Amino acid sequence: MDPRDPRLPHPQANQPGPQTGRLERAPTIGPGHSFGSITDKISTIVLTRKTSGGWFIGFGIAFAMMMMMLYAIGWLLIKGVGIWGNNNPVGWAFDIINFVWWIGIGHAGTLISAILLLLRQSWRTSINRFAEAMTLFAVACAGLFPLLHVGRPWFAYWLLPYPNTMSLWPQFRSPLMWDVFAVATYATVSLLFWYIGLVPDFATLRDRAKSRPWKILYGFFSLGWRGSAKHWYRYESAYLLLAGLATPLVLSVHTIVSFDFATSVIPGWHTTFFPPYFVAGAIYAGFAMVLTLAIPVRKAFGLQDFITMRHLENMGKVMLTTGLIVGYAYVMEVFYSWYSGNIYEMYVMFNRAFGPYWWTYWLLIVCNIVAPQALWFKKVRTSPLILFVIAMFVNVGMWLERFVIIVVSLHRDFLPSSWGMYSPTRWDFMLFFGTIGLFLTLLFLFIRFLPMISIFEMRTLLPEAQVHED
Amino acid sequence: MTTGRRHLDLAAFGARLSGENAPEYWRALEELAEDPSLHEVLREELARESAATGEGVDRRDFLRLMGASVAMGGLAACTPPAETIVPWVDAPEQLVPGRPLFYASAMELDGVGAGVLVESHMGRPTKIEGNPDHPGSLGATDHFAQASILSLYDPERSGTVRYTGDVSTWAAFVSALQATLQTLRGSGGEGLRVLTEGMSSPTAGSQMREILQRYPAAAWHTWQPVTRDSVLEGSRLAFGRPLQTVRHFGGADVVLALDSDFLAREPGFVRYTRDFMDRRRVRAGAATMNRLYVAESMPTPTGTMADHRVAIPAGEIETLARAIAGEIGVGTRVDAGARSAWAEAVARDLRAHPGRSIVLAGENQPPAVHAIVHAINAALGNAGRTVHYIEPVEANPVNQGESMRRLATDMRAGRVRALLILGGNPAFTAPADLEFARAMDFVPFRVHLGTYYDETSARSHWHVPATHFLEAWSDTRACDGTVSIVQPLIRPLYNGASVHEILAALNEDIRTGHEIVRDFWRERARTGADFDATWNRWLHDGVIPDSALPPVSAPASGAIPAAAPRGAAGIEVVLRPDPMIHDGRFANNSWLQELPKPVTKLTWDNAALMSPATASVLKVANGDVIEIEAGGRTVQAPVWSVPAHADDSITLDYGYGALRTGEVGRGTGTDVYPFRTLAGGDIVRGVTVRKTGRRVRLATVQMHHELAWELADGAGARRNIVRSGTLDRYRENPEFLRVPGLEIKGGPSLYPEWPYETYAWGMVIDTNVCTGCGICTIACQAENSIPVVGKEQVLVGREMHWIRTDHYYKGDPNDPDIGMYNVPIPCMHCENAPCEPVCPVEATSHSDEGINEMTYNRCVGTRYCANNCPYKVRRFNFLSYADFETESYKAMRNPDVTVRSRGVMEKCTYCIQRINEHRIEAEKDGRRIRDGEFTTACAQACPTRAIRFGDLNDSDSDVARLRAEPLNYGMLTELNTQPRTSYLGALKNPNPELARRAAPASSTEPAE
Amino acid sequence: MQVFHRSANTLSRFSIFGAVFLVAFALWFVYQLNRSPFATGQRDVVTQPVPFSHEHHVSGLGIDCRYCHTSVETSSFAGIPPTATCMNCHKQIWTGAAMLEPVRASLREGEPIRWQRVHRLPEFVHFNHGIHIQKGIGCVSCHGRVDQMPLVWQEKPLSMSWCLECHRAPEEFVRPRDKVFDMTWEPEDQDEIGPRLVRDYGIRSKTNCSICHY
Amino acid sequence: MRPKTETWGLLAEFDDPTSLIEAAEKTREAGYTRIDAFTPFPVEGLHEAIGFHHTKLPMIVLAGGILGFVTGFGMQYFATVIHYPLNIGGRPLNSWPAWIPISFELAILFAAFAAIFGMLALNRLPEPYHPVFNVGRFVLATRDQFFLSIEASDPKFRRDETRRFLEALRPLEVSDVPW
Repeated sequence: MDPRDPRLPHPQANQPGPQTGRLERAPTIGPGHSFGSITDKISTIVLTRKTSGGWFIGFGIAFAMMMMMLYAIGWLLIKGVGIWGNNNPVGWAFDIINFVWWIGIGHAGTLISAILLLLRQSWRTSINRFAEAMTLFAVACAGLFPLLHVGRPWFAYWLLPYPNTMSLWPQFRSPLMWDVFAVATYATVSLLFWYIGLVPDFATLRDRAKSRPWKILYGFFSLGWRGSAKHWYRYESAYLLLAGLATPLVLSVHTIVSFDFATSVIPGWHTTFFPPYFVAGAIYAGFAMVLTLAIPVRKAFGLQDFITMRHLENMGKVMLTTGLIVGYAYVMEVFYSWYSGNIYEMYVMFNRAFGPYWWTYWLLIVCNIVAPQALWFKKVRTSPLILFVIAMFVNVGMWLERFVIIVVSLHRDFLPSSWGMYSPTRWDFMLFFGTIGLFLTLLFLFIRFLPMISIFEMRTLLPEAQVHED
Repeated sequence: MTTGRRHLDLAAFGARLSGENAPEYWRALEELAEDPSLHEVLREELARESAATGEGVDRRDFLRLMGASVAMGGLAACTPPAETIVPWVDAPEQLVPGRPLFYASAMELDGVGAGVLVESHMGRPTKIEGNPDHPGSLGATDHFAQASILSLYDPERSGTVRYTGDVSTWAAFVSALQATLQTLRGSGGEGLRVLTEGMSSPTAGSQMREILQRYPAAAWHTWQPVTRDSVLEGSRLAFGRPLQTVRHFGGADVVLALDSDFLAREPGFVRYTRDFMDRRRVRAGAATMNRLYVAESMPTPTGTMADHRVAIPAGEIETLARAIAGEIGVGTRVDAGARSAWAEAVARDLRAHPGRSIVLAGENQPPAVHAIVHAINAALGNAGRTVHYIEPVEANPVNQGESMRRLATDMRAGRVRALLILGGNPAFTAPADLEFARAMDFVPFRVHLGTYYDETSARSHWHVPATHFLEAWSDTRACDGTVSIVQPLIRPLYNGASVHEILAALNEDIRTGHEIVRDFWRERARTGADFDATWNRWLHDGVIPDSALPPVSAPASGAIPAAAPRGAAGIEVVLRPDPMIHDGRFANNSWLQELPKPVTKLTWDNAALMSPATASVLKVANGDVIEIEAGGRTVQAPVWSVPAHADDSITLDYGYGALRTGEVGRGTGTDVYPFRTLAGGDIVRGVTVRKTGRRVRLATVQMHHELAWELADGAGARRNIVRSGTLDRYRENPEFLRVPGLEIKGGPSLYPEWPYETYAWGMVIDTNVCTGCGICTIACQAENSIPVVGKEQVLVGREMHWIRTDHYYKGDPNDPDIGMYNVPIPCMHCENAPCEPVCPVEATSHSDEGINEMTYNRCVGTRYCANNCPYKVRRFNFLSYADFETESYKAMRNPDVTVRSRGVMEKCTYCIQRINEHRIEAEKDGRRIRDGEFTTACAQACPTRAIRFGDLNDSDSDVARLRAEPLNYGMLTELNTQPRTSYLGALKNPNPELARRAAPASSTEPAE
Repeated sequence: MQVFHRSANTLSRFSIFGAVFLVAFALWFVYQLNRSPFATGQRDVVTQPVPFSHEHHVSGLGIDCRYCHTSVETSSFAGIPPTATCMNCHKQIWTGAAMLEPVRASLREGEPIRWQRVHRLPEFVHFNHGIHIQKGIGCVSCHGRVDQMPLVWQEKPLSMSWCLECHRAPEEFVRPRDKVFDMTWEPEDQDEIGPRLVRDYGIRSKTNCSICHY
Repeated sequence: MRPKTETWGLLAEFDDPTSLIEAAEKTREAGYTRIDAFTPFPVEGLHEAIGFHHTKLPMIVLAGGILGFVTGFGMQYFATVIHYPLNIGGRPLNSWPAWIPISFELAILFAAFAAIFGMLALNRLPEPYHPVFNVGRFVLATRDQFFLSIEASDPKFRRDETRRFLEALRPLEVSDVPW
């Protein structure tokens, strides 16, 4: 038999047994794993021939919702923004609400992979790939809305600075222009960050894949990665640098999104502390969404060993913290609207709490402030089911927060004569749920065809990975 | 939407009808018409037509779809299709391509003419302005004149002569007419009846007299729904003959209006408003105002101007009038009950101003009230000073109600052989108790001259399309009798005929309308030879000099009629013409339909207007459809509660609900004519009200969805949007409305000021003289080709008007003397415009003359600017609102303004097209634009001159001086927007005696 | 074991650079295309119902522009001559010419001649001939040497950036008023007369949007 | 292009990072220079072990960042102040505070590009074909095995001598790496 056959363990291949004895267990990965077992466990999810029926059902539903989105978009292009509920004075509604909501969700990924990396939080390892993918898909959904909300989408390219026969340029004072650059940069950098993280795992898949087409496909994306020490060295420094860049970036993106409102004159928008408030909210929403997705996936693919209780608990803690920050923001809003002595500010707060949309405000308080208080208890933080429910509350709450900020501020601003009401149409809802469909569709494809957990980083978590001088 | 239901198959319908002979045919159609299923069928027809055009039923939807396809087409169309230039074969004189010409003409409505100047581009009338030389206009117009340009091009106007509904020809009609006349000639025209609207055309009058000489047995009847019978009857009571009152508000210090909306409704209001307001312009050094007392049921623009107002049912005005008369010494003292204090105070004030006051009564008040008013004016020595009397300007000043009653009776009795209905739609508008439509069927030969193929046309053998006043020659008299020649600007678009031409045909007169009018005046012009010169001068000036009717000395018999027995108590219904579509003739005019009605701000509908108190007594909310019953007649209408409306009184506007109208008017409002009878008059007392349980949504442009009262009032005041006080406070300290820290300029700023060296355009709006009539809005709409959006879109808050008039109340809603204020709001053209920095594509920017420019073709439609506009004056084309299909509208539009497509933001531009035009002209002769050389469309049309526009850099320009007035203030200046549009505060001039009852002036005064 | 052949290395690196250049080229191409006569319609001759030769009438017969384009000084629209104007001369000369049949027909039947528009601005652009003439901008500046065009074509791109060239620096294009209609006039020293004329004619360089767009 | 040597070099396989590092250090001490190691994950200190000490990546990234910021600010200044100055809401032409966000974003973007493409360039990736892949067991380099390579182009490389040297390091196996 050919000694080069990789399928055979080497005659002298040593057993992991002896070492495990003299090592304390790494808390972020289940016991009894070796380099090989991790590699096989994760890569089989991708490489296994047959796809589970559950996946097909889920994907089918998601895909149907995405088709609904395309229908809604088609009709929008035919008829115009008027098919939505937007009006005068409520010029922005679901379109921008959804944009901000998705962008917010898109923050957890980069945050987890970048900031936690810089903070040397090893527990990030098993969830960062997943969270980054989520980020990308969320940003993709978010990106749709600024494009579609304009009255003449076919001229949206005017927002790009390019030399033209009108010798005109975009108006760079507009926060919308800042958005264009911020979101585009964020999407690009996240994508690169994600892809670079995938390269070594592509190599693994290349070497594990059975059929030649798959070998070629994965090989193509692996860029010929061979794990050279020099490569690893440059790779790690690049990865670290990217993390260093992504951290201020992720903070800047939602800051700039908040500028859309903060730099305007509308009472309830014109606020200096929107940036920190929005960033905290974004992290809050992001982690909620990670939990919403991670808990079912972990169950479905039996990844309890990799996404352990500790991960869930930590995410719960992060949510509790950011939730409290957001709560503080809500309180401050009320306070300074009173303290400012500005009748418009005062009225906006009054209107939020007791105006025609009072219920959105109070529901938002319940979802974003009351519900998460349960996270004080370890019992709650360590119960996947309850965590999932709370995460759901926060998802809804954060959407409502944007509704309150955007619609409820706009519908009654300065001149009582021009006050109005807003009510969404079925097209608003179709587009919103449609983007959720898009998000899930991409997610299903991801977990089927790419390793949803970073294999090479998981390897480093093993005790055997440590080099011991002796 | 029509599956499985019966369709009106027109072919089969026609066949069935043609199978039967004429009389039966008429009965058949009549049965159909009375049969509600016909309405249903028609609705189905309509539905079926629009089903093809996508979801929704109305025309707008169709346009949206088309607009969308246009927009998609725009995607593909990188190279536009080839254009052709079509020059003249032989160019006409004095016509320079690309430059407009102005012609003087006149528009007659309800027998009263208003002089206009019509702007014409390459032979297409595009805009109507007032004629400064015309006594009834003084350069301003009413909203009907502004909107009439749309009616001219209305594609749904009747376009052809019809016989029993089938297309026919003018020649055929004339020969048929002649044939009928032959049969009548023997009997001296026995049975020949001509029914005209009230008209003041001297030519038509003389034509009719000739006809009546020819056919002595014939008769001339007159009916206009907005009748002035009680005015004439009132003067008969007072003077023994019908006379018409001409008022001189310039000399009046005290005015008492008894249910009279003389500032925005009644004939000649454009002139009267101007005179009246000239006495209210408080300027530094001229702190004088007249004082206006108003007693009315429904708050009107006149009511909003009142210094003291009582809201009482129209039916109790008479009592109040008698009480005041008694106090003045006319007739016996009468106890006015709760209002006696008010009556005494008013009487005292009037007595204190003998010869310097005016008392007037509303047209729908009974004759007695008018008689009392004449008596009071006589007693106060106003007659001959502030009021004088002239012979009626109408050509046929008869009691129209009576005239109609006689006609209807004769028709039933078969005494009418031939009926010529010249204009109007009596089958729809005639008093319900005459059942005129039914009576028509007894007449063997019926002719209708009308602009639309309407109810009356459908019941006539012959329908002849009528010309628009811009299409035919005529003449008309202003409210003081001054004559204007009605000069056409365009050949009839829908080959119509004018009244003169029909009468000529009746007279076997073969002259053209032009010759008829011209010859009539040649005889009267005492110029003889050089008549042509005279005639041309008349045409040029738009008026015939010294043609005003001479004052007649009419000693009023001091006696006033005894009080009639009070009608049944309880709730009353007051019927009045709709402020916008009038008696229904403008139902197909979408501009007027969408123009918010004063005070209520309703569009596209009429409603049962009542006070909130009455509404709560009846336990009805806005939109609840109620059924009102009186004397066996019922009408159903949705409720709309109006603060400051009199309790126990319901106001119903008639004119709506016609079944046979164009797509625009169809299905709007409810028909309340069935409630309007000769017997009952316009004030029906003792009605019973029942809830039907149905609800309809009413489209209002302000306080959508019933905004809470406190907010509307309190907020408006605290926010210093409205600033008002009393004349006395002003006299103490002219600056008393200034708010420290809220100056228009001078707030701290990080930015250096932008210089505006050449011109600095600005606008000042005097809220003290704004009646809230809405004429500025429709003038702007006409000038700037602003689309209408339809009721559904107004309901979701997407109306497109560039200038709106906000209506604010002051004080307690239950206070009868509540303060009401009108604030027109165009774009403020802020020097630090919040809308501009947020636009990502430089679609809105600032010109070097301080205009906040909107570049439509660069706009991508993010709507960020609209969000960030504190005044919410920006309007977005959410759908394709502009009508790109209808050919005739293309001809109507102002060629100097771009038509905005879907997805584009638009807003007031200070009429930039006019600015540019006049800058270019000035540059050509190397001078600056003179102050008053031109103005914006809103300012030009405004009857009260509340809006002034000009160059702020020119220190002695009108607008610069007003901006320096102590009453001048800017809106929301705490945002340091530095608006170019500023306001003058509103003042009331309360009677000290009643002052304590006046709403606390402080409530809209800035808190120092 | 190898998945790829040796050449894959070169191939992959080459394709990366290739992609970069491809994109760059595409952008450059579109940029050029938008400025090319293909997009602006410059210099393509429009066939007219009557092959009217400006070359013949202007340089040949020396007819002044304003003889036909009567309203060019007073109006926004330069004006297209009515058939009557053509016939002023052509009822004496070339009375039988087949080429002129459409003109005679037009007069006979009172049917206007439908000319093809050559210089076309979008409807949201408002251009006023009168003021430009008044401020000393020659016909040639925008229409080119019409006196050398047998059939008229569009000489300049008529793009917004082209308009701005002059609106930003009028002194480079302004000419004495009496030379406005002169097809052949060339300045001896534009740098000298330009600023002077700008001063004399009170020309202000206006580049804000509402000068043309409203 | 292929050099003269008949093979690419030698590849020694180990099954844990520690022994690999020891082997790498020995090899370097033995004076070999063209050596490399292949591991399934980044192993701490391995690059020193094979005598590879620093990378100029950070400098490249810094340069990218500065370039991005300058580009962003320059573009906005040119467009707004020089090329088409317009009065926008009475704000000054050079509203530099408003230029910051975009300049910042572009700085990040350029820096990120510099980091990624700089890393790939320095690593001479993509390189889908590499001789080491010819060794069958090398597929385990992306699973759980650790490899040490000495290239034939190394001046000290003598085929048998070097093989003997490597076997002395007690690897699981030493294999030739054919071209």
